[in-house]
Amino acid sequence: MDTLVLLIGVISFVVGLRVFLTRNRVQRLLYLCCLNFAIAALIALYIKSPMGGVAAAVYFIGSTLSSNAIAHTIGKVQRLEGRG
Amino acid sequence: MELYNLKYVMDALAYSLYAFLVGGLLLGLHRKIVARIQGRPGPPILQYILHTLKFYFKEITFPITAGNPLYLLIALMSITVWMSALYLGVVFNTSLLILMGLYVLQKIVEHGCGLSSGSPYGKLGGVRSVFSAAAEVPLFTVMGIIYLLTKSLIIEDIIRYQEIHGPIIFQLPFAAFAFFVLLLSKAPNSPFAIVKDKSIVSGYLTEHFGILESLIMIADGIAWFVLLWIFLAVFIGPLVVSDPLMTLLGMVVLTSLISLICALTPLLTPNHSVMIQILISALALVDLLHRIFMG
Amino acid sequence: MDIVVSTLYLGYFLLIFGTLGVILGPETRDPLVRFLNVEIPTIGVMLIFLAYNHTLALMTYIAINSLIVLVFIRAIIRKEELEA
Amino acid sequence: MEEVPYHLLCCIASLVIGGFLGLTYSYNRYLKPYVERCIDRWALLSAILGGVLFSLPLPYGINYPLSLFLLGVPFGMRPGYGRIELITGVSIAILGYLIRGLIGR
Amino acid sequence: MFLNITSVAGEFYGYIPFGDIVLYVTEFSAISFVIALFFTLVVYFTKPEKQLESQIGGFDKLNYVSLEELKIRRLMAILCGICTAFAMLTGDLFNYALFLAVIGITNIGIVSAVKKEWVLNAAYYYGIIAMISTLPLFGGAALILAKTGTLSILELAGKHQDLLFQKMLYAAGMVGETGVAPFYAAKAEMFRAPGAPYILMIHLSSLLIVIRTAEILLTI
Amino acid sequence: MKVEVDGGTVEILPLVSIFCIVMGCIGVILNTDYLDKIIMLEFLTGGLIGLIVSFYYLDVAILTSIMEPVSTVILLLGSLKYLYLKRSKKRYSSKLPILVK
Amino acid sequence: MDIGRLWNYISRPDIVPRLFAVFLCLIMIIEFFVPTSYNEDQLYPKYPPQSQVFKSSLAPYDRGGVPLKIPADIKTQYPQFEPIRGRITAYLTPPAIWLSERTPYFGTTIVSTPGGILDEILYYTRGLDTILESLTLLVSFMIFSWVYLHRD
Amino acid sequence: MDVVQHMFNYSVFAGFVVGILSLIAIGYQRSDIHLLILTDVVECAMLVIIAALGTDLAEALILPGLVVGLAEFLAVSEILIQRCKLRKKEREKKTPKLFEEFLVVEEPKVEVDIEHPRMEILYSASRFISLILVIYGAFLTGFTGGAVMSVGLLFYLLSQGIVSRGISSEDIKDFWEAVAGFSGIMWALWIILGFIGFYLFPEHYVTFLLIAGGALALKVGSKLGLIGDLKL
Repeated sequence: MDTLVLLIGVISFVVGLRVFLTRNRVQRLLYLCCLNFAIAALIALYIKSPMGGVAAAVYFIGSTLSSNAIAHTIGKVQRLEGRG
Repeated sequence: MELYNLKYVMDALAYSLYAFLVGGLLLGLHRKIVARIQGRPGPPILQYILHTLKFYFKEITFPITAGNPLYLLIALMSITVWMSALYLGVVFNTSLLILMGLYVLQKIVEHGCGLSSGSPYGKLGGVRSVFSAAAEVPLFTVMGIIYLLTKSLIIEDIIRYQEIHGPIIFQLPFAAFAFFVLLLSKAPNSPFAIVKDKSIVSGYLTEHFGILESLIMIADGIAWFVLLWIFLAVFIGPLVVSDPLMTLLGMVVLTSLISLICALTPLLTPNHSVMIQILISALALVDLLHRIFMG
Repeated sequence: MDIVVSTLYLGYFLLIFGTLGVILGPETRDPLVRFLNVEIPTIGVMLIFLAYNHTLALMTYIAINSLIVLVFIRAIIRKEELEA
Repeated sequence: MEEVPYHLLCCIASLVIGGFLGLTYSYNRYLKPYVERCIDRWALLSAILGGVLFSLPLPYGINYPLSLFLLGVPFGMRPGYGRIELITGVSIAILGYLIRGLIGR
Repeated sequence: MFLNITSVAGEFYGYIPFGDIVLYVTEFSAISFVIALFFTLVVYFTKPEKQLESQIGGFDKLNYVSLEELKIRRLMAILCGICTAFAMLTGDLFNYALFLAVIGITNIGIVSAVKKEWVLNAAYYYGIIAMISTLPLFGGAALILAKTGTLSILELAGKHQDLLFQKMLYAAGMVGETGVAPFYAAKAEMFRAPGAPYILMIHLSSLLIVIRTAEILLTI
Repeated sequence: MKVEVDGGTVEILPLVSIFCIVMGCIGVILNTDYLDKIIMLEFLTGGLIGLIVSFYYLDVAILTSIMEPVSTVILLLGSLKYLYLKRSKKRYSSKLPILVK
Repeated sequence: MDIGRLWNYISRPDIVPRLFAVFLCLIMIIEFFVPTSYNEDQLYPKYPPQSQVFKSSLAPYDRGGVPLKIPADIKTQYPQFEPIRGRITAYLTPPAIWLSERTPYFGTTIVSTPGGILDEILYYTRGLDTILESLTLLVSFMIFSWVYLHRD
Repeated sequence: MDVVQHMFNYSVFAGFVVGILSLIAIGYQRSDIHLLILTDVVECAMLVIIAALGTDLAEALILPGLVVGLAEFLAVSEILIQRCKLRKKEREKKTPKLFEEFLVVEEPKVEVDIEHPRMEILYSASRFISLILVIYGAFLTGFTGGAVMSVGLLFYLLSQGIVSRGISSEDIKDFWEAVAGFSGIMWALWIILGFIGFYLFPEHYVTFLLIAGGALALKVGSKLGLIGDLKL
């Protein structure tokens, strides 16, 4: 169990650094998604109760929705810039 | 019992008549002195009272632009304000704070007077009266300083304090000066009398005529009496206030002093007038803080 | 370190750093950039609420923050639209 | 609680009434708007009378209102008029007051 | 306990408790309360004035206040008056600060319905000042609470604590909220808006508040 | 659940959250593009929610994670509109060109 | 220095907020160096942060008392004016009771479903504050909607 | 030593630092909108100073401060917009720029209006999210509940407006006034029944508690939710 948490923690650290350092916007969004996934997992593992699972699920859904919205907007902006 | 009540009413009316007559004569004296200094003969000293009586018997109409009943009520309010200031302050010796409240109300009356008539001149006068509301700021610092010294704002206590410790004016010369500037700002033709500047016709009084103007003038007379009385009571104390004749003498001296200043100084523009008063209040504030820190 | 105290310090950091960012940050002449920077002090405030266990206030603040976002964004956009 | 100074009220009221009287009188009598060094007989008489009356001890202190009333006549006259009369009257009053003070009340 | 209050504001007449917030009536606050309510009534009954505006090369025109505008402005003025009246009575620092906030926003409301650019400009700047001054007002109240453990003026009047700097902060908040000189410009500009009785209410509220704040600062 | 570091216990979730918050904070300020800023803000909010969870207030965390997309969407729509407005604005030069065309 | 020009300058509305900000800033800088002190004897005290987690299902807001039976003991300014002091704090609605038996993580929700210490403060002991607060909201919303709807 | 007491000075200092910094920034700021944005930071400083008390009373004081701040932003921002509009109208009355057609360096052609197809959250998730928020807000009651509920309503109205299925602009006025009137009635209800009732009939406190909480939530929620109807 401990190793799993530790692993996820390390992954999230690495991914967080990547989010911070990457120049490309689309890639950055990808890493953000990954990070959200890791945090959701950490939440589920941190609270050892069904409620923890619910919270993790809600967080995951919410972050996915907003990532989707951001992705959509990125496309929109690219089109705008391409034409303008 | 009922007779007693009647006596109180008589007393009250008599006192306000007295205050009006004294205030009116003093304002006439003020005008006369200013005129003499400027090399004009000037009107008789009775002129202020004469004016009041003259307006009292003139007929009145309401301008089409006026916002009634504020237009009508504001004149009554003016006289109410100063009569209550007379009773509360001079007769009952209550808190200085209440008197300041009533003084502040005077500003409201001026403002409302100007605004309710709908005349552009009146409006200008009213707005200037709002500007000059800044004159109250020195007042509060003065109050703070007095409170620090006497530990009370009730006029009775302040007079009692002075019986023991002598006049406050020697202990708080700066506060007395700041208060004196307030008196100055109320006097016509003073450098701070932006409300009554001749460039805006009669200022807030432009559209108030007939009996309404006379009421306001009566109130002004009482106001002058009350303000001088407060100055004498708070800063010079029982030496002057305990004897009515001495009070009268003190008022004449103060009025002469003020008219001397008024005659010799130019009128300031509105915001400069405000800023000078603010400067004085800032100095008073520094005085206050200094007193707080020095204990 | 205790989680409460560390959260408090984190909140101070966010507040002060965020305020500096709002004032001096890069390209803050653009109102939208400046407004996005304002989000950081607000999150700092949230962290301080959290550390003091003012959870109801925290909840209200989170909810009200999204209203404030809408109001501000609208003001910025309309201003930009109306100013030639 | 302050008492109403009724005696002062009487004095001032009589001064003002005297002033009105003087004003009406001078308006009826003279037409020129402003004249210096012109002495009116009746005003002078009233002023001197007032000045003398000021220090005469009448019962109930009634002398003060009466004398102020008489002094008020030159006091209230048109600008320029009644100046010398007033000064005369007031100086007589002060003189009388001082003398009375010296002699003893 | 009440010595400090009676020496500043005159006789102490009584109090109205609402839980922890106790309204108290002194000579001063009773008079101001009545005045504020009286003006509110006057404002309610007064029709707005019709300002005459002179035109170049034409007839002068009267500036009417339309009925819809009148309604909202009158409502705001009445709310402002009632809040001013109760701010005179309240015996709690934080509650007083909230009263100031309400009065500030109603003051903006009184002029916000006027569709003139300079009036709205002044209202906007005044609004900014009012918002900034929530920091010293609420912050000052919170610091006083932290130092003394109470917000009630009646309690604070009995204690003798050195609250000078907290009071300064509180006073600065009041200065901003009421537009005392030298910060009078935005508010004075608002006074030029047409509609007499409503504008009067702005002035009345700010002046009464200034005096009341002086009273509170001297009392605690 | 807990990792032993130098004798004390450190939990991973708060650590990650704090890391996210600090990084996100710096990122939001240093990036100048709107979308980059919003992405970093998302990053920051993730950290905030993690911290709330590590305080064991799950209801607040759930609510925050529901509301987070709302404010993100508002920000996105706003920035999109803003960009559009900026692009569709006429630009004037100060000099009058010699009457070409 | 031309002081008249300066005075004219600061009487412009657009200068005033900035001027006020600078003034306030000076006061706050003075305040910054004045030591602040914290009186331990506070009203409505709270338990130290995070001390209630897992001990009570009402996590940060458990102030004692039994619903509908024993009022909670809270420290108010004027207990003599508050006959039902502590009852609102101790009160829980049936759904809240149901929820509190299920999970220890939902304290905030449970407590804010009418009842709890904050509702007692906001509605009862300091209710006048809440009236004003909602009045502010009402007034500003009126202003907002009037300006918005009459924008032509 | 208690954490709260220990950290009080630090928190107040942080609040002061933020306040001082933002006030300095306001001091040299010239643009109106920046002034407004920086004022938000000042509000943050205020909240921190109050929160530093760390008692229940502090929390009860934060909520008014929060709402007052929001309310003033609402009113002032709208006044700013209105002023800009009036200013623009005034400017348009004047003649257009001299030789405007020659001075334009680039006249951008952005012919597409922004439409939002496939922004998934606006289509599929909007109703679900707002439903959850409104129900949860109703469950919470009080200010918090009102705020949560209003976010739900706001998001619903916003998304419906964006995907152009919102309320038509003709009956927006009626709708608006109806909701505002409802909220006013709720406010009166909470004052009369909620606040006064506690003092008059202390034995029925449970009823008044429920009325107060519910009415306040409905009032705040309905009113603030209307903001979502604004078009961006």
